[in-house]
Amino acid sequence: MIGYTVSRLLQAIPILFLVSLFAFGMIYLIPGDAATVIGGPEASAADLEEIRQNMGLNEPFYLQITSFYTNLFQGDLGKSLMLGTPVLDAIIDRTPITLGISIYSLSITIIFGLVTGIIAALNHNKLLDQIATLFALIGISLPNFWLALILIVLFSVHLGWFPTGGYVAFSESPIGWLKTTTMPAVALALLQAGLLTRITRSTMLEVLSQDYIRTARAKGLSEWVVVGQHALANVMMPVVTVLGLILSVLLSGSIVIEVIYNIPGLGSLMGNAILSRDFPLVQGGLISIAASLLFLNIVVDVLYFWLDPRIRIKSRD
Amino acid sequence: MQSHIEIDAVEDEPTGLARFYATARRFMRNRSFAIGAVLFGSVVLVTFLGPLLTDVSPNALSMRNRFQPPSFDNLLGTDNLGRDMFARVIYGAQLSLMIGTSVVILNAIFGVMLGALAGFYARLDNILMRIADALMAFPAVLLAIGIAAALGPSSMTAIIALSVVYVPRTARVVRSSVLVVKELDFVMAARASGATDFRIIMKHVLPNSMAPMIVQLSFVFAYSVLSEAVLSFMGLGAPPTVPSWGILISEGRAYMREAAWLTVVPGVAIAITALGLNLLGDGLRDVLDPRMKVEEG
Amino acid sequence: MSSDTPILSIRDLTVDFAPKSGRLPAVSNVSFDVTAGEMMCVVGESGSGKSVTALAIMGLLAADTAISGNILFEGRDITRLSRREWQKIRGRQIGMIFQEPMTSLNPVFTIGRQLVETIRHHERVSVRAARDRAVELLDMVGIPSPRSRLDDYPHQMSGGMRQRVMIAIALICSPRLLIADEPTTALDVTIQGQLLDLLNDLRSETGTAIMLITHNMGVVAEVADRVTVMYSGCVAEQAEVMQIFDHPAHPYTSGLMNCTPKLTVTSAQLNTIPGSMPNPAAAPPGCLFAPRCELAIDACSEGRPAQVNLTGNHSSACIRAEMLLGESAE
Amino acid sequence: MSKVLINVANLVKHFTLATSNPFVRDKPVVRAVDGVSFTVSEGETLGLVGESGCGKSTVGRLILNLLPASSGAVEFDGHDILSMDSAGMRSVRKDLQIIFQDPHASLNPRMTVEEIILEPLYAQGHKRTPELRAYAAELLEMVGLPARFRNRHPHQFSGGQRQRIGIARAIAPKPKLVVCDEAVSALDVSVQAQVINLMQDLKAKMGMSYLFIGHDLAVVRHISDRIAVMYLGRIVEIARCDDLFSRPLHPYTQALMAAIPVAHPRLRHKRDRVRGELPSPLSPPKGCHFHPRCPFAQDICRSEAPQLRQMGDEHQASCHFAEDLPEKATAAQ
Repeated sequence: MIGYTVSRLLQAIPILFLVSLFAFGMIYLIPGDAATVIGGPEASAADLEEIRQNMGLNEPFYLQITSFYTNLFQGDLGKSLMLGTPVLDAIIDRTPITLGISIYSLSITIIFGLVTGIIAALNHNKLLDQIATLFALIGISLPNFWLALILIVLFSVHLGWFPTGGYVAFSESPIGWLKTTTMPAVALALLQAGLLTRITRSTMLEVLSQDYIRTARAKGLSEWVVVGQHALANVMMPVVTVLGLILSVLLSGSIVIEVIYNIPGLGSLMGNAILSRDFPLVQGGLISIAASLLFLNIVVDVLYFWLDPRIRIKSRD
Repeated sequence: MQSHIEIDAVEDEPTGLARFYATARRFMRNRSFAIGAVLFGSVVLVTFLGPLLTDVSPNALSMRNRFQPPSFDNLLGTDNLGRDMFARVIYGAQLSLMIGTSVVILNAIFGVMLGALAGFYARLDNILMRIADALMAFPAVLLAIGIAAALGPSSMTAIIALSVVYVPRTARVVRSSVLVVKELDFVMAARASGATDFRIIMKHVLPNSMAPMIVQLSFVFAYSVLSEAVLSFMGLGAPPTVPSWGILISEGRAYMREAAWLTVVPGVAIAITALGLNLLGDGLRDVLDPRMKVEEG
Repeated sequence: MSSDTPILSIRDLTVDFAPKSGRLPAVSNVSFDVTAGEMMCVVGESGSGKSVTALAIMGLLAADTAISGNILFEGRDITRLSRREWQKIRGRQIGMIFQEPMTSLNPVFTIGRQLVETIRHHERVSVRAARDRAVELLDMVGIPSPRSRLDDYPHQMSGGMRQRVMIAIALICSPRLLIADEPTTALDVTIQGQLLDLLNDLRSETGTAIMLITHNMGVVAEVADRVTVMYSGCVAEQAEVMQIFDHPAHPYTSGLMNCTPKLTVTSAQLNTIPGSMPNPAAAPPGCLFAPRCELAIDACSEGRPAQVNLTGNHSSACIRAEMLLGESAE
Repeated sequence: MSKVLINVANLVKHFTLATSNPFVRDKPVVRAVDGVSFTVSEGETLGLVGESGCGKSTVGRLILNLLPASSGAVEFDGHDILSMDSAGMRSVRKDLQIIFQDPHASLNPRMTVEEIILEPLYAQGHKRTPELRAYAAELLEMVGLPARFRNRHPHQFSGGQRQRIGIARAIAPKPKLVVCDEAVSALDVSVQAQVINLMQDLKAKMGMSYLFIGHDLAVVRHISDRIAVMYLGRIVEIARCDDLFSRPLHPYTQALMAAIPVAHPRLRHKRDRVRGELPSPLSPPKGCHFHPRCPFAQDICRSEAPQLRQMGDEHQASCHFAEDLPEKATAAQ
């Protein structure tokens, strides 16, 4: 178990290196003079020079990359051009907000996705299955930023149930938090719930066709035990492994959703950084988000390793 | 002495046109595929026949006709500058389909090449898959937005950004199916006969690894349409002069109270296109390879 | 040992997965009995309908399968039972073991849990008592140091051991009937022999009747009391085992016996049955075996032959059965 | 005696298992093939029999150089196969062919029957000519399939028919040795007999040698001239067919024979079955691999691995007590 965890962590090192290299290389994608693009059309020659100084663009390439990695190892992701504060501080500042909404959204996803997926599989090819399948399909086909706008029109403009945007911290007012986060969480959950429903359904169908399910029925066990214990235990494992994917999709969505709902989280921070060409912030954000996702994936894999006796016990022998 | 020939007749295989019809019937018998084909087919049809149906230019201003709700003259109403939404949505469709098709073609070329190499040569596998892992460690839209921001807004940018995002995913799908196929006995038989690696990959491995890739490509098409909308909504895709679907939604956003159709119509267009492609993908998966697992992401 | 009252009688069982397609049903008009305490072997090649028949008895076929005919278990027609009542018979009065020992046990539960849950489902006992009983059962089926194996997962055991566990599970309620669907096919020969011995011993100890499904005439010769030969979803021939081997009354039965290589006979050529099982989509009109039969006459392709009672318990679905019997008697 | 076609000497294949733990130095090693030696002469059929996991299929792959051997030598028709460069190996491959067990996985579903059959020739650099196509038709007729089937795809055929196609592919380059890896095991008995007969006919016509790998002793006996019995990566006994059956000199061979079901219910008898199961190839027993299951095992069997010893004309066995075994076996009954 410890050996497995360590080996997974070791495997992550080259990936992390490549991740940071890609983030570093992003600046070199900029066609022409990077400083002009970053500074924008109104920037004066002095402004541009300052940007170049700040980002070390005047240095030779090898110095740029060494100082990038030296700083990275010291936990220094540079200074944000737009905020003027260290990138890491800005990220740490905004993370709890996004984390809260993500957990909210993830709960909706898991409850909805698992239940619909299982119901669909148990009613294979019947009406309920078709309805669930259709909902899942719509979920993965609707643009979520559009849904976010429609939700605002319906529930804020017409019904007035929720504010059109903004954010109230949970510590200030739990009700206010719920009011400001419910629509974003639902808009975010739609896509993942669609994904999870589809994955759960196909996994359940696969499991239900296995020999050991037939054995469980032949033993005379009730259908409830057969499905609720024998099948579910086997369904949960592959479903756990897609959690990493779902989190990644969730963070993808949070950029545009947080911008639309005007929520000061990590997503809108990244969105605004990109729009204002704040490259140190973009680089830092990309690296820290990718690193946390990698880490979460390792946690999920270790969890899977621990859950599945077929893997766990083989490695002990 | 000659051993007995098995008596029962082998089914006759149709040839030429009859074979095409038989295959088409087999595909259309799958409900997902049929509905998906009809949905996506109508989007394509309207996109290319639409300009013949309406002589209105998507950028023709008409300040007297601002915010007209859908009517016989303006099938989908007009926007804040009196431009005809029907014409604008159709031109947006052309852009979406062009970008989607380009991304799919790039995925088909590079995804297959890299996936086949990684799957077939264990030595390359490690390097190629670590690179893919690193690219896939970024959330898809975040990476696309980041690349688009660096390259500057244009349709080409969207194509490149989305290809960088989805090629590693396609390569993974191809790789895993190559890994399975290359262990099958007929590949072993070809090796035992002295076939070169190139011949084995081209004649034996790739033709039998295509099914999951075709399915994957239809999903990539759907994701591209959706992600391109996000890019242009954020102002990172096509320039604002081009009526892309994402830009239409972003423009309509300001008038959601008075003229909801400006936001609803392009959103529905995106949803129908993506739904059609997703259904097509589901159908293809069932018809081409019923044993295949759901591959999302 | 065996009395003559049948505990299971199947009458005109027809199982059709696609009733409207015009394809041959998976099982058509199958009738046979299993009497208490006997070892009844159902033998046939793949596609003969033998496993489908077994699943029909257990009520384990998909809900939308068209089943007609009667399955009488101890005089009660179980096809008429509700889902719940059928569940009470499964596991309690009829046990079943399957061909694939590697996939028939739930991979994420321990052996102990899979035994204990079944024991506690059928009897109201404490977990402790159930575990003791599980140890007893594992011991009975010949698993060494059974108590320490309770906490093992299936993948830690060999195929033969898992099949023993399957037998232990099937025996929990001392069922009146045990259906064993190709229990040794996936196993090596030395293990196959051990398991056949085990099944035979258990039968004489507990008096459980066994319906053993196999494709191997050798297994039939080893253990059967009575034999039902199936071909293409129909019963070709039924008789006592000696009768089948000495006086087969269906050309398929004799063909099946002749084409197995034997250790005692070495000849240059093996006897064969030409051709292969009919395609269910294009079944011949008369006897389904006629196209492969060297003895076929014109009459064979005019309508499906009915079962003909020959001597005693011997019946055959061949219109030339009497002639065949006459020949072998000479 | 005819010329030796292939000489396998002390062939070894160890698989190192991957572990998830990076700190484990000694990764578990499976000794799949552990010092196997045999010869096959021209026109001869050698049966290789054993239970699952004994390494018999690995031996087949090794002598075709489809898997790299860990050590040992394979001399085929004057070539040292294991040390050949890839160009040299390619030219040898036309003389070495293989027939697989699974008729569904062994034919490329995207190719027509003709393409499948001629693939070994195309792989050798032949071009598609009318003569070659006529040859494909001839091959189909030889394996008992009408030539008009040549443009069909594998999925249109039954398992037995597919196996015939696989055989046609194997004999297309007129090989000198064909490895038959459980070639009839997946077939129903009635079809199995047809295919066995076909393989014997073809051998009589074309004069090649077979290495017939199987687990059914009766089938292997029917087709083979000599039989080698494998247990846990080693050959325990090798002899001419009749000799092996009339005078088995290894307790494992005896156990295998005792396990074969009787041919007639009248021959039923209570017998001593071999105890226990195949040990894990990860940790094979010390000494003689068979000692934990052997009824005659002594101390020496637990400590010292017996070597294959010459026990008579073309009869070798690796048992410390091979000389006394026939008496012991009769005494035990």
